[in-house]
Amino acid sequence: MDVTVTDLTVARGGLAILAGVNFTLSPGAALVLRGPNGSGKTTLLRTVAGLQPLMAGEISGAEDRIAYAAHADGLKAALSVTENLGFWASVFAGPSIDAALDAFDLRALASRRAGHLSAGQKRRLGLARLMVTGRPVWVLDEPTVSLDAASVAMFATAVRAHLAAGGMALIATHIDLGLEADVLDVTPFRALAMDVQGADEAFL
Amino acid sequence: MSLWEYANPVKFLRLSERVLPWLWGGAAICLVVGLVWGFFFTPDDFRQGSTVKIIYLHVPSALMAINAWFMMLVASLIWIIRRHHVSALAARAAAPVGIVMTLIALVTGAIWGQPMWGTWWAWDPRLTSFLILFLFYLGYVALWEAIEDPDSAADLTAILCLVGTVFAVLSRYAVNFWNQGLHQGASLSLDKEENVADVFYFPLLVCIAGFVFLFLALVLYRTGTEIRVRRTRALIARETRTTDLHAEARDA
Amino acid sequence: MPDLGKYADAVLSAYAASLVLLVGIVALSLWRGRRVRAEMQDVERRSKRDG
Amino acid sequence: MRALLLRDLQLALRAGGGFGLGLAFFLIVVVLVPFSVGPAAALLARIAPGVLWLGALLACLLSLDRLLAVDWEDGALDLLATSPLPLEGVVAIKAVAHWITTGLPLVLVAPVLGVLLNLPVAGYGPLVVSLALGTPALSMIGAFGAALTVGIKRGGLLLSLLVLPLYVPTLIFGAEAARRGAEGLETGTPLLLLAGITGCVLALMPFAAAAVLRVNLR
Repeated sequence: MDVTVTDLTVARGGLAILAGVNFTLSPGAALVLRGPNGSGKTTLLRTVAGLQPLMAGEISGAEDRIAYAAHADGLKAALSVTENLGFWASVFAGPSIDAALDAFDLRALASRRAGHLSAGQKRRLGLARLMVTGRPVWVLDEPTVSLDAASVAMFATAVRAHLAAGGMALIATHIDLGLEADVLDVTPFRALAMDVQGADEAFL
Repeated sequence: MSLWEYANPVKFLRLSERVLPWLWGGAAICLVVGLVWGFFFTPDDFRQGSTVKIIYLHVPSALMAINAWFMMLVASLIWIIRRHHVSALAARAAAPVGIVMTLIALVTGAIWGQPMWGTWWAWDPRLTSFLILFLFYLGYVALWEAIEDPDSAADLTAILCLVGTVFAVLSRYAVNFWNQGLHQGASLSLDKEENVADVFYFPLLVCIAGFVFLFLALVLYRTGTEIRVRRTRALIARETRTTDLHAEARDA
Repeated sequence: MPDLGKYADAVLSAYAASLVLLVGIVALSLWRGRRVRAEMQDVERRSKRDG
Repeated sequence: MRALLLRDLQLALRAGGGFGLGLAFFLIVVVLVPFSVGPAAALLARIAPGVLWLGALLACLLSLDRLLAVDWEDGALDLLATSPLPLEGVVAIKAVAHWITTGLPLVLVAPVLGVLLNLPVAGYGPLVVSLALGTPALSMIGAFGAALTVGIKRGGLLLSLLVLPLYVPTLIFGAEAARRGAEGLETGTPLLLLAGITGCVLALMPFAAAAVLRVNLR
């Protein structure tokens, strides 16, 4: 089933930031979002993930199918790598954590506490979480922050495997992941002053 | 023409401009007449002496303290169900007025209680309930002040108001259970036998009308202020947005 | 001035405290209302001139 | 759901804070009371049920601001909100975890601290029963408060201001039951009312807390 976004307007702080966004994500496809800082990529992703109400338009096929990953990985420093992963696996009733450990080269760190990992290792653990959710649509906000080249390649491989298995990915990123992906530049969708004014509209 | 038209901020402002002078005037006239009548031209009560004159402040303020919360509850419900901004802002505008009414009721109650009960403060169920109501008001106002995004603040305070109402009512019963109290019964009720004597009754009614007018005037005026704050915010946001776009167009 | 008898202090202080509170909230509301209105008109004038 | 509960308990155990801090606070409050009101045994015996209830309530309050804030700061709350768990369930589980790590230990040590305050023998049973019935409501109401203030920097003080008035009915019935027990009176009515409040709070509060949390997440 496709994820379809139609005429979507998203808002940050009560003000429309992107308007008239359209795209379709089919099984096996990835879409890379580009745009300068503050252009509304994060807001768009959060809206698609259902964390924020949309202002106008429609999102279909996203409900309960999304695995979301943002800047914060939601890791617990006091828990080990396996415990962190295992927790999310059981919350999402997803597959076992072995494949995820292997894909992100976390085997050797399995029993280490998340608090003792380096920034890049933490990030890898955060991304490995996506695999244990068993969800088809990955919505990723700057997934490669603090990853070195080898880890980025590891991540790209994981995404490719996910797509090959019929998954989808919506990724906001600045770097080239070497994926066969469509690119959507969000700059043209920038909401103009005359667009929907958001929460304050009634007061103008 | 439906009442909901006035949920539009601009229409609301226009209406309130027209109504406000009458409300301020009504409040001033009723309060001056009622209080002067009550203070200068009513006899002392044979048991309570001249302290009975406090009734003209205590009863109306206590009534308004509860009515203000009730109004906030209704406004919060309207905001949750129909998302009219004016409604949320009216709830916000009413809270500080409610705080003042509660304070007046508490202070006059304490001053009245001193000669009557021989103590400034008694943990009487009614006084205690008002103290709890006062705390609820404080929390409500503090939550409004603490949250930056106005719509989120409206949502959160509306839910707090709903939950708070349930707990305020529960507290009222709990407090009754906990202490039977020495407060006199209701001063006004439909049962004529229980009412205060007529000499006190009519000036009291005038004072209540005065407090009602004053409350309405204050809430309407303060709601207007809140609307203007939001409008200023909206205008500035639009201005910033337009300037940004102009600058970009120049650069490109 | 009516004869308030031995309760004069109580009655007078109740009236004084209440009036202070009432005048306080009215004054505060009016003061803030004026300021906010002026600020809004300022922004309105600016946005008309520019836009 | 069970995974979340287990994780929260595990975290409370490992991080150490949860269990110890609330208990230590409770102990200190109870120890300070004789210093402030004098050591007369009769007086202490009379105020013991109230002091123990108030101490337990304050100890509960102490750890509330971390109830959701930790998960909020490290992003776990966002992830939980996009997970299959209903947010109502998440909040309820958080409250349960808070009760197990804070409320339950308080219930268990209250009789020990009752000895320090000369609590009459008849009072132990009602004290423990009333605390056991009342503290779950304290945790759940607290979770609502924590959900309200989760996005606010330094929301701890505001949280107390919002939550304490909501604690009034629970405190009144709970302390009343404990007091009546200590005086050898019948405790059925306040205990029933307390149980009623706790039941309603547990049934309805998760919805209010989840609604508030959704607003704060966006």
